[in-house]
Amino acid sequence: MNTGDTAFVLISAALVMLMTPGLALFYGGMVRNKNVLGTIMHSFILLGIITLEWVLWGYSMSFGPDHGGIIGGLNWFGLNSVGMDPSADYGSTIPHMAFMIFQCMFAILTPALITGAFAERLKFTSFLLFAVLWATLVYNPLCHWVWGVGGWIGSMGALDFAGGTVVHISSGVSALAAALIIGKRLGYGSTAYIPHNLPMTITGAALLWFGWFGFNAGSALACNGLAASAFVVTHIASAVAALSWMFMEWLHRGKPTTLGAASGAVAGLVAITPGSGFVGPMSAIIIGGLGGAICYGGVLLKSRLGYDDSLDVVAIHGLGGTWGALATGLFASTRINPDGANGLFFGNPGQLWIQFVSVIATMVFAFVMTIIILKLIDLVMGLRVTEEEEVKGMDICLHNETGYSY
Amino acid sequence: MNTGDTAFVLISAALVMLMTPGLALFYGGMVRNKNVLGTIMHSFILLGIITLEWVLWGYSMSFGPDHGGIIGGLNWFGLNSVGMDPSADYGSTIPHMAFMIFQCMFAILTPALITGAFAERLKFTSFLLFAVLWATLVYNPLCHWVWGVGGWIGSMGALDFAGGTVVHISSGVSALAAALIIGKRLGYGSTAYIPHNLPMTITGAALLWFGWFGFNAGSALACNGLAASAFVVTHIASAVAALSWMFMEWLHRGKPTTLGAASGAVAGLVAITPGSGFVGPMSAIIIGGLGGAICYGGVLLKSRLGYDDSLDVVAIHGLGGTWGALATGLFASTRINPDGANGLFFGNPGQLWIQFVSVIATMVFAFVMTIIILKLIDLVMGLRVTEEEEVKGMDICLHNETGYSY
Amino acid sequence: MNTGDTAFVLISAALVMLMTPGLALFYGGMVRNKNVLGTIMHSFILLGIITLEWVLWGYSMSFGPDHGGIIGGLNWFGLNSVGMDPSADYGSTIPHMAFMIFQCMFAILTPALITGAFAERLKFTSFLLFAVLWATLVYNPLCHWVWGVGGWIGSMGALDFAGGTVVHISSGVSALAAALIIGKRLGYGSTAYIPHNLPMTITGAALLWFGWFGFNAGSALACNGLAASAFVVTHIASAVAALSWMFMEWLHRGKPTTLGAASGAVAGLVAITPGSGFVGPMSAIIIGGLGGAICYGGVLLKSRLGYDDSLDVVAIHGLGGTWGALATGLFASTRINPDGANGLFFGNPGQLWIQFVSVIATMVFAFVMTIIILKLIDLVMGLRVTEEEEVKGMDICLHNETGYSY
Amino acid sequence: MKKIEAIIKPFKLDDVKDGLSSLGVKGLTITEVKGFGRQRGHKEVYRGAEYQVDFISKIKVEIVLESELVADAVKVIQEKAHTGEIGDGKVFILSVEEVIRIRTGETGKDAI
Amino acid sequence: MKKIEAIIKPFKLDDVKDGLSSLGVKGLTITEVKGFGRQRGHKEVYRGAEYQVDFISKIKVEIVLESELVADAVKVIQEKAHTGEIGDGKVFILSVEEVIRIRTGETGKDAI
Amino acid sequence: MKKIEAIIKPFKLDDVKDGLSSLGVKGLTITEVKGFGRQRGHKEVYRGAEYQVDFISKIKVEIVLESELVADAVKVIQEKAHTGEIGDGKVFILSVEEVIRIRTGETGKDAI
Ligand SMILES: Nc1ncnc2c1ncn2[C@@H]1O[C@H](COP(=O)(O)OP(=O)(O)O)[C@@H](O)[C@H]1O
Ligand SMILES: Nc1ncnc2c1ncn2[C@@H]1O[C@H](COP(=O)(O)OP(=O)(O)O)[C@@H](O)[C@H]1O
Ligand SMILES: Nc1ncnc2c1ncn2[C@@H]1O[C@H](COP(=O)(O)OP(=O)(O)O)[C@@H](O)[C@H]1O
Repeated sequence: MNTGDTAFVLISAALVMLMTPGLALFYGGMVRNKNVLGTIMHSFILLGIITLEWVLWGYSMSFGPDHGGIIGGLNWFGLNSVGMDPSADYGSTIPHMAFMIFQCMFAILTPALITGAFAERLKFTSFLLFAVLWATLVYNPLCHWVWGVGGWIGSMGALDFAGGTVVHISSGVSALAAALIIGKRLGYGSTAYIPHNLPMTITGAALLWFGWFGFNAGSALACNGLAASAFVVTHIASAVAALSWMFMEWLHRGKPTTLGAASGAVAGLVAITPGSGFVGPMSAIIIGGLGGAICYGGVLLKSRLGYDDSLDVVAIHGLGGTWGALATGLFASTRINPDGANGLFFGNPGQLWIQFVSVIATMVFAFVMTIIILKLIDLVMGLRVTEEEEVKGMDICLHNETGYSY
Repeated sequence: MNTGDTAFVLISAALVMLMTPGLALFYGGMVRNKNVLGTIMHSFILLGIITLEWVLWGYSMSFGPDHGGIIGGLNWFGLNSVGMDPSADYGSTIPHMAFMIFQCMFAILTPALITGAFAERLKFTSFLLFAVLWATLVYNPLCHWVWGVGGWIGSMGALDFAGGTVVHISSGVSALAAALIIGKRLGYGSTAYIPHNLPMTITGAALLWFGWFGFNAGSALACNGLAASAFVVTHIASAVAALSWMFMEWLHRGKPTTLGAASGAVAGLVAITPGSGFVGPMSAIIIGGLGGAICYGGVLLKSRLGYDDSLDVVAIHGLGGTWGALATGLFASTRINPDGANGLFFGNPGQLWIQFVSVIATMVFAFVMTIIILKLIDLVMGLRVTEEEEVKGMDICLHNETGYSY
Repeated sequence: MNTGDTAFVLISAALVMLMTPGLALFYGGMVRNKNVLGTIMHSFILLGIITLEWVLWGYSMSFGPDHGGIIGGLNWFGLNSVGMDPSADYGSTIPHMAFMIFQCMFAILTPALITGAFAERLKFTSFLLFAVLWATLVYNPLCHWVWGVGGWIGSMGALDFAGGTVVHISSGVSALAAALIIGKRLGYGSTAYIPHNLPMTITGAALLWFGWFGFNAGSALACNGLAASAFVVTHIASAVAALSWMFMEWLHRGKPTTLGAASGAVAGLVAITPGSGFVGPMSAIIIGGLGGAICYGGVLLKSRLGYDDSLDVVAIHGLGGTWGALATGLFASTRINPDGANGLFFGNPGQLWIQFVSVIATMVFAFVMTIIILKLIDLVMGLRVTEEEEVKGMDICLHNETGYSY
Repeated sequence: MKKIEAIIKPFKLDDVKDGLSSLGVKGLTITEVKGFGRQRGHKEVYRGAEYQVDFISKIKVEIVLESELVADAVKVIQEKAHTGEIGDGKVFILSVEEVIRIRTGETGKDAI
Repeated sequence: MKKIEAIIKPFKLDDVKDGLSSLGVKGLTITEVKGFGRQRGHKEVYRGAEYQVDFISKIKVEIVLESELVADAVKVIQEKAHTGEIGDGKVFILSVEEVIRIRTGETGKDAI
Repeated sequence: MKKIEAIIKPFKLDDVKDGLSSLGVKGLTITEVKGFGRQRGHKEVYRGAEYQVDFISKIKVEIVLESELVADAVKVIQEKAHTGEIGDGKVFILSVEEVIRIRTGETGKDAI
């Protein structure tokens, strides 16, 4: 065991934990005043729900002993045999517990990302049920496929350093499914849904950026050159994507916006995530630069296609994650990470195909499962608040609170 | 000396430092608009006052060479002989300075916790005096009793990993004393004291949660399996308590509130603090789950008993800390920490008794001393602002500022 | 390579990154409502611009192979040959990449500090151009002079642990130049520019304080006794300066203000920066105490001298940095850092002279260059927004957004 | 000249504004207000304590216009602000003695 | 019908509202306003600079009611909003020509 | 007695207030309002979507004063709030039937 590696992973876990409240602010600032608490609550309460789910069965399903490449067993139920000594498979220089809790933070953040799609209209009880089912039936299997020892996507040789498929594509396409099933907000098309507090949103974006260092660099599970490299490309991609989104919007709409810069930064972080441990700085500039532009394009597409993904989860996480996963198949280099593989531009076109398969598999699985889960919940208890509640806002109607009382 | 351990403790110190501004936001959002700055200032200025106090005499009184188990000597006044080399007693692999500054952050946070009890009505000068006296006469001795080499509570074998008695019970019962002596806010019973900015409060709770990883895991003073374990149980207890408070309130009042979830998270963090280095994950679920429920009950009790503890310090820190200290006597296990002891459920009923004695001693000492200090200050300079100032608010009257100017 | 050192420097880099959004909040809360986003954007977008500049040519100009003590070569353009192995010169136990990204965060923060001087009136396009030119022509050379191997100020023996000259004096005098060239805000002298959101400002100050631990302690480039010592004196100076500014204002204006306490904390952090790796705790009390008082005085001076440095960059960073750099020449001690030097009070008057020279050189260079850059931009594209835009605010006019929509 | 003061539900503002615009109303002024009336407020819960909040957010629309237009304007408001549920609000009509446009100094009808 | 506009101290709002309710007033509308009057404002200090802020937060209460009730309502307001100190505020009475309830279309007395 | 309601540009408030003070006006009340008029609003852009925001921030100044002072007060407002550009605002004059000072119970002229 190594104290430096352990310190790095534990602090990284703390940073990733902070991303969920960071996301709460990022999203919370973008909704209308009357829904700020409801939106923040979606993220915040996942810290409660998913932690419990993860400790009880989620971690075991994701990383426990493999069953046919599909799912982990329940042998580690309740963290049984997850102890203070290193696990052979997951971070050989850090306590197994440290790996488990680091991964716990990922499991929390991922469903929190989805909540942007159905902000301002979902019933809270339905949301709670959705969270548990989605974590169990979508996140855990996917996580096992990609990162669990024996998981079929990982075994296939797909590269996903910190969660392009597991975290971003999965949440992005689930967001699309949710937006389609749950339907548009009242007044869609006529009402202007103007962000009620952009400084809050930018603060959230900053916390996400900060926490993402733990997310990506921490995924090295050790504190070495690779961790430093992942840290660097994460920062670069975010920076360049902030610029790229800003300039795109400037060209298209005539003004550089702060929400655009913040959104671009997040888009860049998403895009670099899968490749963060495999690509170098110059590749990161390209990945981030195109990432910002692609996600901006995705946001525009939304209004064309007409689904109401309130806070653009599909465009930023779905599209950004897809771009990142494919870009890993283009820019990955064994000079950065000898344990990885080369991508197309480094002479290995096969990797792009592997990445492509992993993307499609993730998309299909997450999309179909999310639809099934939501249809089921709709049947049992309904999904949307009443029209009256939607007009009055989630805060008063679901939580009997108001965000601000001046 | 070990770089990984040192990195962990220094970063932990930074995290704990952030808890004080986190608390400022947690509390600041709960008061009325007109008192937001006054409330934030209570915490913020303690970063100034207590740091100075600690560096000059506080650290020496707390950790300096023991006198009869009661108090440390002034040999280390002004950090004399507190250097860059490890101390034999406090963290043998980290610079003595690192231990000192880590503990400094605890010394700051503890009186800051109390300020929730007398928010919206205390004179600022009286507050400053109170802070210095309380730190010197209550915190430093208590800290020595429990953590100082030779301190009588620690020598007795009481287990307090990160401050159940020293930090939470002491601040909780001092809060009760303060609420009783200082009296109710104007309009108590008729005015609705509605939080003016709940997103601020939730942001504060998130920063507390984040910082608490440093608080509890950092208390291992090294970065090993125990640190990882403390990190994990901290997270679990907080998560479960957030759920438990939320469900309690849902049952009792019909709606799940965000303030409830945030308050529960803090309650869980309090409850796990003393046992964080001694208990396992399943115990943490129970400690957190009951912690959330007990503290919720404590909040309800307040209105029954009729003292005006503005922001529920007694219920959350007093009650939560007491539960945590006793729970340590129930759930502690030498399988988690061989340097600890077993609790009742692991075959050692004696530990519960020791914990009980440590709780009672802390309560009596902190309560009596706080009353004496406040009575004294009242005599010398008064405690409360005038009625007119209370109506107009602390911000304008004490600080000549307003929080928001739109 | 050492994992503990690497973990410390990488996490420190993350902390320093957070200072830029922290500054955005610190500044954003102090401007009027209509300019909150424009002000935040100034800092935020620098995360984008300067990262790109740094990665492409900035790092190479600053730390690349020396040319005559004046500038680094472009050999490291695009991070060419900046890899995962340690560099011999910059942190021999950490990846070169880690040093590079740690320094990148400094390069971002420094121009962000300047933005306080011209808040509420600068054209955004002119700002972007200014940022790139200033980073390239002022920051990079200065950084090389002081910290680059072979740089003339460093070679002279000037002590600047974490950026008194490079970061604070350079930004402070550039701020003065900018305030003079760009001119006063409309209504200067008659309009009250009252901070629109002080809780935001205090949150920003807290994040700055938190991040500054990485800034100063991380500058040890290792996690040892010196890092711990730098951490400790940083905290002490900030704490004491918060008190000192508060008491000065209390004496002078009759009330202790929260903005004063927050400003003082920042002033203390500035003042201790150059000496943080060379002075002991008692010296830190003096440096912080006088730092707070001096910067408060500087703020008063502003209205006497009549330039409109909107958010007091000159007083806090210029004056505070100067005091800190000179104080290092007074209080430095080889007992704290054997690789440093003794100051006047430890028997080496020569050091004060060296510090003095480094201060003057920095001031003259930064002042003259900034004037040239701004005059040039003025010629090409103008500097200020129109009067109408200034009245309506930056947010609507430059970014087509509004901060808050209730 | 008359002044119409209409207290309406906030989410009806856009409809009302558009309706009045079509009618040829050139200017109006709105204020965020809180109303107390037949419509009951809501409960808020903070840490287990329940508070009855009686005041409900409303928008006050003020339009000064020529007397002849009042009937039509009121009709438009009534249509556009109508939901049929309690709390739809009120319209008050007051008399205005004079109107002056600051920019030009015009008065009376010309100033509206 | 008349309209009462009362400018009062914010912390007196609950008392005034309860007083008027007891009197049988069915509806009222409040607005957060700022007042300038005999009551002096306060000083604010930011970074050593002192600003005089002349405007003081007040609440404007508007009640439209039948003429016969005006005297009583004014009396209640005067009692409930009274502290005896400068800045207690003013009551203005204006004439209202017509009242319409949006929900039902009722007018006049019935609409109040 | 009359009531002047002036809708002005926010940054002209200090000038108007000072002008009225010099004239001997002892009290006034201001409200943050939003106006819709000839002056066009602004565009806002959020994630590539453009919104037209028609309402512009204005300040409503209300002054109750003796009828004889109205003309002068209006003149002052017109001068001080004038920029010559669209959106300078309007002044409305209404009749007030009674004024009561809450603190003293004075009525009429004495209460202003
Ligand atoms: N007499 C009144 N004077 C002033 N405002 C009133 C009066 N009656 C009602 N209002 C305003 O109209 C709003 C709606 O009235 P309410 O009684 O709730 O329902 P309805 O519109 O169906 O009569 C109230 O919230 C209040 O703002
Ligand atoms: N002539 C006036 N026109 C409009 N509002 C007024 C007038 N006089 C006073 N007010 C309002 O009444 C409030 C209280 O008035 P003030 O002169 O401070 O004290 P008092 O109520 O004791 O006379 C002011 O803040 C202002 O809002
Ligand atoms: N008929 C009206 N009724 C009520 N308010 C009006 C009316 N006309 C104008 N206003 C107010 O006056 C403001 C300025 O009017 P506007 O037409 O923009 O320019 P101008 O003052 O040059 O005529 C508007 O924003 C609105 O608040």
